[in-house]
Amino acid sequence: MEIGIGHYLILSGLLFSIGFVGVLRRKNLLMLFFATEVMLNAVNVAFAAIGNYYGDLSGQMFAFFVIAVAASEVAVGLGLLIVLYKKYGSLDLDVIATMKG
Amino acid sequence: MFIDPKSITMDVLNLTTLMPMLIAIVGGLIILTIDLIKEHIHKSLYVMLTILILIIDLGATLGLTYGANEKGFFDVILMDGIAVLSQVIILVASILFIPLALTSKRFHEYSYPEFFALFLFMIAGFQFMVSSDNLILIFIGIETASLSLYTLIALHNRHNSFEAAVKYFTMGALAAAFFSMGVAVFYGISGSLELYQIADAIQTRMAEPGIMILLLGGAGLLLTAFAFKLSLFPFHTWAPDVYEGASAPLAGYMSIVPKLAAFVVSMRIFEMFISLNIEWVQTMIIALAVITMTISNLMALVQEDVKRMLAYSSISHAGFVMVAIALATEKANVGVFLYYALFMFTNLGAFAMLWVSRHKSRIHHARYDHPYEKFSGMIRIMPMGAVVMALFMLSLAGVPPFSVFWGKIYLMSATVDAGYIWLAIVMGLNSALAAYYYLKLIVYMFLKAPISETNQETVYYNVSKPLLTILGFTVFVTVASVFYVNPLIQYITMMVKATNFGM
Amino acid sequence: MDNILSILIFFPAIAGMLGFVVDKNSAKAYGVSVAAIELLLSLWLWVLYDGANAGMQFSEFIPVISEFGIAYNVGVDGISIFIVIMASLMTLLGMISLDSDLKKMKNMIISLLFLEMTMVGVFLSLDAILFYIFWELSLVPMLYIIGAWGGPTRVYAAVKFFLYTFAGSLIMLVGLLAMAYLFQVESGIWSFNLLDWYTLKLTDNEQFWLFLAFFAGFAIKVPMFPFHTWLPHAHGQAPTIGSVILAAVLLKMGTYGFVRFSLPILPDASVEFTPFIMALSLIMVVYTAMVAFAQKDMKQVIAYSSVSHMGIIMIGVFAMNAEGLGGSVFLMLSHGIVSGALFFLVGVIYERTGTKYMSEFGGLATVMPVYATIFGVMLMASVGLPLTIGFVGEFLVLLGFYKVSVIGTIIAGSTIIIGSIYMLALFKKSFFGPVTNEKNYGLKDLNSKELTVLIPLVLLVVWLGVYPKPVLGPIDNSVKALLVQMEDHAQSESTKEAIIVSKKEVK
Amino acid sequence: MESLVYVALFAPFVGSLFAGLFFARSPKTHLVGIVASGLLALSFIASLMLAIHVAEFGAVHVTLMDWINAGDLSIPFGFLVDEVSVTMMVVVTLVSTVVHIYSIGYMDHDKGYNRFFSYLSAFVFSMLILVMSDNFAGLFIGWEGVGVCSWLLIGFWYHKADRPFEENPSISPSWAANEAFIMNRVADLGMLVGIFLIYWNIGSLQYDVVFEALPNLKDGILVAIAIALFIGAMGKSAQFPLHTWLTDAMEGPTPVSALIHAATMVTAGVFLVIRANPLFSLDAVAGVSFFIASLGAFVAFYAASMALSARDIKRIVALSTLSQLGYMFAAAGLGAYWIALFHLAAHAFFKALLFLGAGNVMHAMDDELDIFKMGGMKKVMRGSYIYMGIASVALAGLPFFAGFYSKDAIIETAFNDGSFIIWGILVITAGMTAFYSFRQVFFTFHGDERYKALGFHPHDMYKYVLVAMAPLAALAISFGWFMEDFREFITRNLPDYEMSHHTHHWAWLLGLLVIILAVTGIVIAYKKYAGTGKEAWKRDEVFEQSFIYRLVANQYYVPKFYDEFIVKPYTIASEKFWAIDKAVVDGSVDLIAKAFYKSGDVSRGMQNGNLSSYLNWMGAGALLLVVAAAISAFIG
Repeated sequence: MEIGIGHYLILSGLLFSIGFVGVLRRKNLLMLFFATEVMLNAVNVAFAAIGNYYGDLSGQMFAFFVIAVAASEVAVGLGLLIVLYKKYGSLDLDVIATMKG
Repeated sequence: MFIDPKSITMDVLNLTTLMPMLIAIVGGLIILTIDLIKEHIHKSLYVMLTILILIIDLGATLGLTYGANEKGFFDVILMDGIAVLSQVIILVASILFIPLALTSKRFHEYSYPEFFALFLFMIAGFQFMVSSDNLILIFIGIETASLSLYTLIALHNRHNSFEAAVKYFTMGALAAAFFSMGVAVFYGISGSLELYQIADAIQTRMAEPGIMILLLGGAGLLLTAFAFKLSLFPFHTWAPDVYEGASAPLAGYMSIVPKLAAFVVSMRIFEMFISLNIEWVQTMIIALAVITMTISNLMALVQEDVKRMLAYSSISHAGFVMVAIALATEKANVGVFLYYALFMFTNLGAFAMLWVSRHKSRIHHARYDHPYEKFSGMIRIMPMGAVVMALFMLSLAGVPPFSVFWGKIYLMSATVDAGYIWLAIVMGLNSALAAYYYLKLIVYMFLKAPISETNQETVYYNVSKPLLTILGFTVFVTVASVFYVNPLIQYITMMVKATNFGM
Repeated sequence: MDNILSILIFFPAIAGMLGFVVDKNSAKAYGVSVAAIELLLSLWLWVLYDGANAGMQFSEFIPVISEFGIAYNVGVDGISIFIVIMASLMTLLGMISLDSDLKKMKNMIISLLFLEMTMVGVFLSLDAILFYIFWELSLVPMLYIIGAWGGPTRVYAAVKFFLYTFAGSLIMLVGLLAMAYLFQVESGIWSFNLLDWYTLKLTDNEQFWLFLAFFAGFAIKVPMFPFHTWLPHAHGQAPTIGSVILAAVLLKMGTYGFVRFSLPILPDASVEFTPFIMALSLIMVVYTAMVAFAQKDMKQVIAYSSVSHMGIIMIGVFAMNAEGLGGSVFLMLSHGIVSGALFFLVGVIYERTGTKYMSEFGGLATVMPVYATIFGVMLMASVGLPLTIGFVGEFLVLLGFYKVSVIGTIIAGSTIIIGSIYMLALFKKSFFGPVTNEKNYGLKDLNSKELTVLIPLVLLVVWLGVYPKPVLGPIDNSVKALLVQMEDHAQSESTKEAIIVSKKEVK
Repeated sequence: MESLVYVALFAPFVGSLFAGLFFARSPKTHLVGIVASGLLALSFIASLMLAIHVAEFGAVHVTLMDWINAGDLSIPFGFLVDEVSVTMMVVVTLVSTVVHIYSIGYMDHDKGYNRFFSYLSAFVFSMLILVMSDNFAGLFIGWEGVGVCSWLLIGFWYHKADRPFEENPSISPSWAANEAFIMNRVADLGMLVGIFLIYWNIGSLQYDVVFEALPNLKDGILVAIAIALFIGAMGKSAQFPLHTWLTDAMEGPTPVSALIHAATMVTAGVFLVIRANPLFSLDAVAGVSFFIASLGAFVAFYAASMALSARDIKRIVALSTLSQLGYMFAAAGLGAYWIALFHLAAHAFFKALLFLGAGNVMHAMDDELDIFKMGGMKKVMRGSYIYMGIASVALAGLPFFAGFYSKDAIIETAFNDGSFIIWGILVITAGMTAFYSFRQVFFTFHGDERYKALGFHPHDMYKYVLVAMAPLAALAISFGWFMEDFREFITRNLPDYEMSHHTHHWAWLLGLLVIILAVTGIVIAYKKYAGTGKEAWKRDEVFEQSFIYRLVANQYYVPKFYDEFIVKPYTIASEKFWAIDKAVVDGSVDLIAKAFYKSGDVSRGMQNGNLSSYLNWMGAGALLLVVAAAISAFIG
């Protein structure tokens, strides 16, 4: 059978949902970051596919920007993550919950 | 959509439209290079430098011709009325914010020039955000601003600030994912990332079967992303913690500038839907707005910490303004800017008061920096301070004739005009509800005795001339609002009129 | 001297700001002199005022927010002028009555001066938003006065007072905005000018809802049953001066609002709502009077009694004829003077003994004859004895309301019975009989300060009781004009019938 | 003449101010009493001159100034001196002059001396306003004014403590004062309603205008007005059921009782009816008038019956006053206004005299009131004895004394009117009157000297006081002789009342019957109470235990009834309302506030600080939005 846009979109949808569930379920900060990355990449798949479908470049452009953004997010995120680990000695979200109410 | 690569000329690029952002970015770079050349320069230099850069930026922004919805830089930048207007407000807020770095006590973040560089980059980000109807640029703007903001928060260098930063960051990431997915959906529908083209596409394809689910789904995703930015219930959960973790001035800043930027974007996006009469969006936004202002007011009632209370209060203010997006009338849009223009001074002032009383060690409470007890009997210790703070509180509560009142009635009036009487009444009652926790602080300051002599130094521990200047200015603007509200309204109306929302 | 009204409004405010620099030992003297000047100014206004002219006088109009139709717009007519004079008089007397070693005297003086500005402002505003501004601002100084100098649960009382009225007035604000919108739809321009609004003809439905919105704001301020419960708390906790101003002036804002806004702007709705208002007012009159009878605390008796009297004022407002309406405006004054004086008197004994409980007293007439005499005079005025100020208003209100409902009048008229019941009971418990509490043997009679406060009030009570004409005349003129305006503004025939325009010539 | 009117009116006022303003706080000085009395005398003379003037040239009508002008209502301070009002003026000023002089002696030892005179003169002033005013509002001023003065004067000895009802039916002066005031207020409400009715149906409150317009009104309105006004009259004139305050009012000093609660104020109600005779004589309100007459007759009997057993010397006189007021209303109700007015005047004289006599006795007995403790005092108090004798004879209605003519005329009227029940009651009452008044006299002045045992040393009043009482005595004897002149004078203003020929024929027989009854009454009284030694009166315990005796002695339990069924329920209701006010009305407000606060506490729970739950909230929100989107998309 021939792989059409529909399949890509379904794939992206699946990835997005997986990432989303990961975000909701994971208690470890690192895993959360991975999950969000997965979601963003799902978006990339969608953009690439749609851009190709329309024969329009801005989709791919968006994908590139997303990748860039994701990269910088990782940079910032990991930085924070390290500091946090120093302070708390753990990346478990239940530990990092001093502010409440 | 693209111009033929071989025939790019400067005037087609129309770089003037790009000027403001460039100024901010270059300014940031300059600061960094200065640091490279000579280290450990006193923060005051950087502060002044930043202010100067911002002033230039402001000048450049004001210089722009907003009339003709100029497009520039491969037509991704759109300099229309609200773009210029929001940039002006953002820059003014920033100019007010930066001098708060000049405290009498040293604070960790200000010793790094990076702080100021990042700050300028953030501003550039916001400026991109507001001055484009290209979703890519909006996305980049959001991310640039947010990432810098996360870092600025973290720079405060306390347990809380890191925790705050992480919470904000993670949820921000999720929001970004939602946003981009939403964009993807509309890209799928329209094959374009330009709002006006998307609008046209929707217009034409509206009738198609099954398209509605896509439309609404996409709208839902975008709404989630912006509800997060605007801290609408139930996407607000980050706000109180982040405000608490961030330094007082930054918290105040966050309650204004990022929100305003987000409002401008949501104006562009959601009012597009509404003007395509997709009621669903309107209904959802109204629901969110009402729930937000009510719940956050209720939560604010029970806070023990003034800063946290103010956090909740600014959430409810955001909910209050969100109504305007749902109305999508010109008056409502004017109301948004008016509200924030007035709210800016009062709220910054209030947070500045907290900043003044910021103490290295937490004397009054194990966890909080600014519990109510800290301010009890302030009228005895620091009479003017108490009066000033009281004025800010009254203004926030919407007691006339202080600044926020005018914003409130303008928005309520817009609501009434749109025929949502019940909504106006809800807004009114919410203000009454909110009055309780503002009064609570006034009661502490005026009607209670100082709990201990420790108050003596703590309430103005951090005071310095620049801070007092800012306070004086903000309180003056708050009180004298009645005299400049009219020109302000005229200016804003003119700007808003000069805008056509992506259509 | 065309801008005398602005002077009246802002003079106290400016004086209040300057007050910050006055030395705290001379604060009281400063306050008294400022208030005295203000009183003279207001009396001068009366001199300049043309009683024969029923319309607005000394009007000033300065656009402030022209985009939104908000203007600084003031004016005075027969209905408002005397309330203004009373406000300044009460402020002056209140300042005099202050006990000179009061703590934080300076703050008290300053807040009183600002309060005076807001009070005068409310009654002179002809712009809805201006009115609203002063209306809300008046809460702030009062909050401080109750909260800072009040009794044990002062904070609770003060905050309750603030929030209750604030909530109500925000609903009123929505009403005002809706009103402005309707006017804009009608005429194409934004305006909050009352005189513009008077010309607007609204449908029954619009009037209905607007009336309710206004009602929310005014009724809580009056305070009408069942929104009255903030009042006993406020009075119970407030210092004497607070209670005096509250009872004498602040409550009048509510009834004044009904006269200025509800009646002329919404004539049909006003008529339509008369039975409803009547029901509430009658409950107010009888129920609160009985509650007053049950009180143990002298001040609470007077607090509840003033609620009961406000009920009479309310039915007068809705009598829809010159007798009733004019009577109720006059009654606003007399109630202000009398209840103010009564609160002063309670304050006197409270200052001496530190208690307000009637069980602590008894036989005061023996130890403090002059005090007892003045109290007696005020008591008689409060139960509406002819030739005292209390009678004129009450008589006219009941007379006027008779046209609306006979049964209603008889029930309301029972105030002269139950009113005398609780008042005489109070008097008997605390003044008659042998001196039961030996602590009271040593009580000093009124001193010169207290006499300077009370004698003028006694004179007023008698003068306006015997010869009310100078006050009643202008009131009557403006009220007649108001009714004429209402009648030709009214839509339905039934309304026109309900409104009785006096047959005499209206200037 | 105007000046005379003002002199008559304001002289007492000046006296009152003189006493009240200048001497309120200074120790007692006879100057006050003398000045006040002098001014009263002046007022009396002025009134007399006015009377003569009126007799010659007719009524005088003056307007002082405007009082209330609102809407279409305009009330002036206008005074009308015509036959009716001038009669009242003369009576009032005369009696009060005497009472003033009397008080100089009577209040001699009281430290409230000056205050007393200022109150007393103030009362006279208000009374004069009441009778002289030319409109109903003015009447109401006086009406309330006398009410307040009576409040002040009943409660004159405010310092006395309350005593339980059993010891003293009128618990304390202050209590009695409040009772009187409040009970009168009840009636005043009726009067106000009457005034409103008049205003809205006629548009004025001036007597002349009103009486002019009355015939054009609908019957229903007329009846309503009549009833309303009469309710007012019932209060002031203490007609059943608003009568209890009068006997309690005896707590006041005796001169007060003499002046206010016998001669003047209590007759205001009668005066009102007489004043409004154009109304009450209309056929439309015949029913009301007849009710007035019947009620009068009933009260006459009712009060007399209570007087039979009373022991309190002042209460006896008070009750007889009540009963005489009944007579007056009977006459007025039957349309014999001039006779009513004549009896009013006559009664004023002899009843004042009687009271003052009683006052002397009390003064002698150190304020002892119980006649059982007196007796045989005629030796020590000859003057008072004679005076009280005269007064009682007049009251009993023996021939050639004032009471005889007036009362006989009233009884005759009843007969003439053909309402024989009223007639019968009045005749019987006449007998009872004679009995109880002489019972009192004999108890006090005849029989054993019971007071000796109790260690009293009575002595008679000062000479000048006794002299001052002389005019009253003279009039009590002789007033009746001028009946015809009076009739001729008064009927220029009031409708004359012609006895039918038939009545004339029986007149002498009726008179005889009354006299016989009266004499029998006196004889019985003499037999029972006047004896000394072994015929001396003994208390009849058995009889005092009998139901009928206790019923009467307890004023038919009416005060008890009021206490049980009005005062107590009202108090309880008030307490309940207060509880409701706090718990429900205020409670609900606080409840709302609490609810908000509580819900704040609850919703605060979502802010648990845990990032992953925050993310879950966000996710939930997102899902919710998308689901809502899907749903609304499918709905369309």
